[in-house]
Amino acid sequence: MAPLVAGGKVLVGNAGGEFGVRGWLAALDAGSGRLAWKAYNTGPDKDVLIGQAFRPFYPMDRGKDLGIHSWPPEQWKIGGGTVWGWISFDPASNTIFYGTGNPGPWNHEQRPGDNKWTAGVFARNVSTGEAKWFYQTSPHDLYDHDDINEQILLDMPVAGRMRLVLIRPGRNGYLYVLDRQTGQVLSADPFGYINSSRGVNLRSGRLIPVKEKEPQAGRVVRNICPTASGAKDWNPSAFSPRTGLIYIPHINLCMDLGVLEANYVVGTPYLGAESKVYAGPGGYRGVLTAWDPVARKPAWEVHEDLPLWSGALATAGDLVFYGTMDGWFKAVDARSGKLRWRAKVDSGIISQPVAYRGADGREYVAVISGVGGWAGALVSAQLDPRDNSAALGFVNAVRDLPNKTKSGGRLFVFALDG
Amino acid sequence: MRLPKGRTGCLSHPPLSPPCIQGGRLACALFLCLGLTACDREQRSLNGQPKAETIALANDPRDLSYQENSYQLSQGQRLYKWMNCSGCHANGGGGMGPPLMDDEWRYGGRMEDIVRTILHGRPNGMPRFEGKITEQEAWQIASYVRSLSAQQGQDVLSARPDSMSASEPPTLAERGKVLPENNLTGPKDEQN
Amino acid sequence: MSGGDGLDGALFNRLFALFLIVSLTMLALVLAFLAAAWFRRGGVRQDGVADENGRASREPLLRALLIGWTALIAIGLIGLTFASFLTDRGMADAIPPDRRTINIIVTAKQFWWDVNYAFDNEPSKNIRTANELHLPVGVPARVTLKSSDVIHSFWIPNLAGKQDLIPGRVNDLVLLPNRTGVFRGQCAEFCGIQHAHMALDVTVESRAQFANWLAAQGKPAPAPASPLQKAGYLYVMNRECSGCHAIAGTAANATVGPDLTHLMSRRSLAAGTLPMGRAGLYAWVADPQGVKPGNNMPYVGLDANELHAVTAYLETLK
Amino acid sequence: MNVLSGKELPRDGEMLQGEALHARLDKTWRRDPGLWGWVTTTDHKDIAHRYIVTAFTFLVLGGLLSLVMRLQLATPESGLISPDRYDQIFTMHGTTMMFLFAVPVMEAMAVFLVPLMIGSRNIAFPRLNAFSYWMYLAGGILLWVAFILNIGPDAGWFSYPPLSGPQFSPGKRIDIWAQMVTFTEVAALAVSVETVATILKQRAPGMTLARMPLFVWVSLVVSLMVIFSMPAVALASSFLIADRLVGTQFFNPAEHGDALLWQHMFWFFGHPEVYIIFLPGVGFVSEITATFTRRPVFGYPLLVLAVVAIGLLAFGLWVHHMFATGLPRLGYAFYTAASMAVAIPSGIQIFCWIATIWDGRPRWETPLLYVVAFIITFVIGGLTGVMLASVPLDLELHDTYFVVAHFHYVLIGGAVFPLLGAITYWFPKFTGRLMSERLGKTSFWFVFLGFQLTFAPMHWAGILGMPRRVYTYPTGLGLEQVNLLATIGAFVLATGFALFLVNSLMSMRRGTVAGANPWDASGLEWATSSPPPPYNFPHIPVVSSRHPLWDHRDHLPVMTGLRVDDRELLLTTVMEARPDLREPSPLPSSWPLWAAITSTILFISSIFTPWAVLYGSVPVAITLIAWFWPKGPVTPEPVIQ
Repeated sequence: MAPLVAGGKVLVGNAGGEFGVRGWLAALDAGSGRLAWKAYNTGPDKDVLIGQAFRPFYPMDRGKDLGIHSWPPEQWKIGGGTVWGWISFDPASNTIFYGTGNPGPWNHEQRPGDNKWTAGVFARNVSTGEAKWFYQTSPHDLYDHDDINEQILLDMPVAGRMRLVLIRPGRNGYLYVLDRQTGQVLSADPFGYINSSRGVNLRSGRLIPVKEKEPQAGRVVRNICPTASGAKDWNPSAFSPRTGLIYIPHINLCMDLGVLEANYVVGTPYLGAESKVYAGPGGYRGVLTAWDPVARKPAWEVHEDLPLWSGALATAGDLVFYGTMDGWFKAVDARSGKLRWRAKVDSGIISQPVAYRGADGREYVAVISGVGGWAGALVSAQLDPRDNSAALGFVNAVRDLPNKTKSGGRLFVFALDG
Repeated sequence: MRLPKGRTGCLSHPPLSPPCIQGGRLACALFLCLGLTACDREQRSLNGQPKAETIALANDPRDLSYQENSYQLSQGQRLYKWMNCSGCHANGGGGMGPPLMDDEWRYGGRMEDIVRTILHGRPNGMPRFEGKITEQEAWQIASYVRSLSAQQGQDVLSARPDSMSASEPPTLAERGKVLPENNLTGPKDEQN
Repeated sequence: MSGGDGLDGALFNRLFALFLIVSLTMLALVLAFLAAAWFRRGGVRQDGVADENGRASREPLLRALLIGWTALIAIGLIGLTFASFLTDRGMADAIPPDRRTINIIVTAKQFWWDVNYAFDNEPSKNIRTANELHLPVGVPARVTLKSSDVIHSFWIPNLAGKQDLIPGRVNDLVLLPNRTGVFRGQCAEFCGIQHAHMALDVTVESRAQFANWLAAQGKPAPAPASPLQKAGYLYVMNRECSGCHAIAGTAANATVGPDLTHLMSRRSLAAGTLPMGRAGLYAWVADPQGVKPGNNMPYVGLDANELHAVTAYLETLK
Repeated sequence: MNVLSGKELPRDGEMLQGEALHARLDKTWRRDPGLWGWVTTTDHKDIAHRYIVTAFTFLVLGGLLSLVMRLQLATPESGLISPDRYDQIFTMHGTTMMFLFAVPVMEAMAVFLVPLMIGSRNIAFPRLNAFSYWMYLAGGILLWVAFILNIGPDAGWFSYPPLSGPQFSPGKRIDIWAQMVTFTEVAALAVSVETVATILKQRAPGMTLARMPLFVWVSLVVSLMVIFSMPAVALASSFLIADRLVGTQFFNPAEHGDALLWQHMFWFFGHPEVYIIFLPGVGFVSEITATFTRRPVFGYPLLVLAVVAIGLLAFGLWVHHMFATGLPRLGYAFYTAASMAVAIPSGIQIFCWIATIWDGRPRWETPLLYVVAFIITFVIGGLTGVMLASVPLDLELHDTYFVVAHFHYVLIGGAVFPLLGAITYWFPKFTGRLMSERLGKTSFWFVFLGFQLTFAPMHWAGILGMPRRVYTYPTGLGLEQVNLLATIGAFVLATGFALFLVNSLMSMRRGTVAGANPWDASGLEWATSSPPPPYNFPHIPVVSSRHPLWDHRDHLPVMTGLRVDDRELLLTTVMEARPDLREPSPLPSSWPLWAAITSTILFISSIFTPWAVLYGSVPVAITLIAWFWPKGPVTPEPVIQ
């Protein structure tokens, strides 16, 4: 993850949720580099920095040492809950918000319980690290739904009242609107196709799972949507205050998932799952959704053939920039979604575009090309598509990728008025 | 009819096939056709006491007793999952680690090379398994790894494991041999 | 003699006795008739010629007898079918669904039993052990049966009938022991080369003893004390052992092999192959393939010092 | 109707009688001389002989395996044989006994006896008959060579996946087993089709269905059972081999295959299989009892009904092999009832035989002793079978030595004892000589007592908790004595079998020469010389009752008019057996052998590559085309009276 500097602290977390690690977020003093605090995401309350100030909204998150009691013995020590995504800082309340990764191993049968504090979002005092609230989007996560996605801090009307909210399009396919002061879920609406859960119970805060889609050892469960990569992975959305829309680059994929016993050996993957990923209903694999958070529905959608794995960028010129895995860098109209401009770059784009005014006073948009990561490993690491479980099954979803792009790694800078 | 070539038949490899000598020499001679495909390929030596090394340049004598042996291969198949090889290499297609079913071997594709890779690890993520698994297990896994690219005879391979179906059955795969059978030159280390 | 120490066992014994009595009666009738036929001298031929003693055929008598015999068999079978059906119902209904039970998940593997005591509301109290069951007397235990490789069959002759553990399926079985004691369970479906050595030790004890056992099993393993134990600990942690076994309280957390946390509290080693004790430990750790050929614990090739150290450490896992 | 030249063709009857007829028929029907003739023969008796000899060879081999197992189990924790080898041995024992001995030997007896009993000159489809033997032989050799090479199958004769699947049974062991099943299936289906056709169409004039000997009835029912049950296992073994070779997912639960599918398919065959083995015993016992009590079997119609009832019920109770698999409990009750219902027809049969003895004038010679041994043993086995049909009892006793005892009581008691009696009884018909009665009785007592000593203690071992298919058992569970007893018994039993074999070998050379009808029996097979000539009967007999030889002691009526210069059979109508057509019977041919060789190549190479099915079918097709190539006018002709 990229470190975030906030409130005089440099915040860094760890990754490796597939290796049986124990997730944490640490704050280093920006001046001295000394460790200010370190909050684990599993284990006893004192490790998680849960104290008197901790006021979770839902009863399921209240209790002593839930980071131990919601796990089988010893499992919390290797239970994941890493922090490798985005941290948001609210200077007004001196609070940071971040999501925690999936519990490990993927085979959920090996970790009965809610597996606190994984797959949820923490609000912490940035100075002390003390937890303020926590909300778990996927208690006892079944599908590797890390909850590390970005959070968008907005002040917006909800049911007629202005609320300070935190919006996050989650891995599990719901666009959560949380009260960022309390952690209450104000709404949770699906922004992609979901069949593994039936919604979120706003009273208990719990996800309502679909029993038939629950993985079980020794039998592959077919057609689970969204996939392990989520309805949307880490690639961040953009918000335009001009249109009031959130532009969510996400994916439309489903998977077959089989779990098997994971064996913990230090330094090796701790997974216990095999999957095959394929396009969801409609056959397209990527979507750019413009979401109207007030109306709680999409304003428009653009379908992309390949999974959409780049971040989105909204500009004051009412354009939304994003890149595709076959190497198109596109700009669409922020209000209608109509394609305004596109350029082909040498490789697929899975990075986040940025816009800036250069030293020469001109405006530029820059993006790095080069497929890779989970989605593009088939090309970048030359995986073998004859194995449809390669790259945790993702290779199966993008078999055509080698025909459409090649590996790369260049920075492209476009001048806006050039 | 496509019977595999009898590379390691009963008669050609007496040191590895005691039951053939003791019980079935006559039968071996009579039923050569069947015999060629059998015997040490199905020998189930359960105890992993190391066999003595021979001259340095020759192939390791353990080569054939592990790689052309269906029992050792199947144990390797089990260990491949147990020791989490599949976490990075999937069922041969790769993921966090490189694919194993293709014809590219960064550190050599002979049994000895693979065993060395497993036991000593390689840069960029391949952990060192020496001391984590026994040498016998490393050979078994290496045998399975070679089977992912259908390097052994079809009568040694098994079509699929009892898990999610991920790739074409190796018994049906027609793949080129990665290395000649009797490669007496040194390992092709650091080729890539 | 099997049966009798659990609810199912007791019902089994009653039913078996009934079947035995009916069967022996039928057998006695057949033998009596056969003896009568052996010693009777002659009848007739179909052509109606009387035998030398002038006796005529008794065809009508035989017909009447046959009708009686058939009726007797039919009645007997109907009775036995009903008795069997009622017993089966009795076994199924013996435990009311709302009664509190102990939940145990047994996963069969080649060639041992992975036993998990599951507390759904508090997973942190779960207990993992291997090749042994402890049951409180008089409390129903709901056993969930799974297999992670081939088909096995769960059978504790003294307590209940069998139930197969089939990959891809989940079976269950309720045990209701009504007498304390030490029993032996055994895999009853051929599961491969070491099917013979796949036993399960069952201890039925008082509730207090059971509670003590549970509490003891929930504790992590003690730290090694003596230098030899420490050396063994280091070997176990850093070498082959930790790739397959788990010991609570240490970094070893693997699931391929049995959990070793309270190894020494068990009655036997290697699924009933060796009695628990120093001699067994030495034999097993030194050469598992010699003791139980074909099982999945590899021959590691420990040298004498390593063997002493590892065994010394394992002996602390009480 | 007149054929060909219009010249009168040579026929039996008025034109030819006595020695001249014999000579002419012999010339027509005799097989070619020498090895070539032996290989190409289509005489049902020749083929039945080699079938029986081969099956008994497998019996001896399987029996030796059981002795090895008993030696290993004689003491606890014995290290005599390794577990790997033991698994192969018990698998081989079960497979050999079920697939290579019991079913083939019963079929062989039918192949020999049925044409003689119904008064026909040959079996229907005699070349198919020759083919079936070669297939059977190839399957048996495949299995045993594999075993000798230490690649014998090791997953039990039931081969449950996933244990027998590609992951847990590496190598070719199980493929060899599965292909052996295919071989024996082909052989058994071929014989069954022949038997059904022979029985329905070739009965002597006047032999209505109601006058058929009981053994013929049994053969008819058994053949139909084979036709309906064996495809299930052939399909199952093909699924298994496809799973193992080409990666299909029939039995892979992870990919929504089902391990239990195999069990359903296997036992849908496997349970009828037990009756396929046992019912011929019913036939033997009925024939022997009638002959040795000199009284027709009491309750003939009931016995026929009982056989048919068992044949039907056999298909409705396979699930009692699967009570422990966790199927819905209510369904179990049905299978319990169905399994128990089998006891009713069996009980009626037992009664009828004892009644026959009681009401007849028994001669206590060896065959009848085997009948008594059969009754005692089979009743015990049947009663333990009733116990096993009960779900609660089965759940306790299933897969223990109690079951081992049970099915050996049923199979050895119900099928092998009658078979030994039948061999003794029909030995003169096979060889022309009688077996030694003294040696016969000695071997009988060894067999009978040895059997009880071997298998009675196993009931107890099972109740004590000894599971099946274990290569050893621990000390201190009270299993030592019962196992030792069983081992001793096994050797006594083996001695009995050895004496029986010695007796048959010696009697073949030096036994008393038997006439056509040494026992004063009633069936048509005794109406011709011992051993019968290649054409079986000089004239086709005409039947007017169930006991032709007792009714027409001196002069059996015959019908004439069959050609003597060509192999010709008389076809009669299905129900009433009225003469219908004259059908040519095929000449000797080597093509069945070639077809068997090409099929063997196909089957064995398809263990290694699925392409063999494609390429291998070409030579098979060539040999079959050659076999079936039309050779002139062969249409059946109406009977000329």
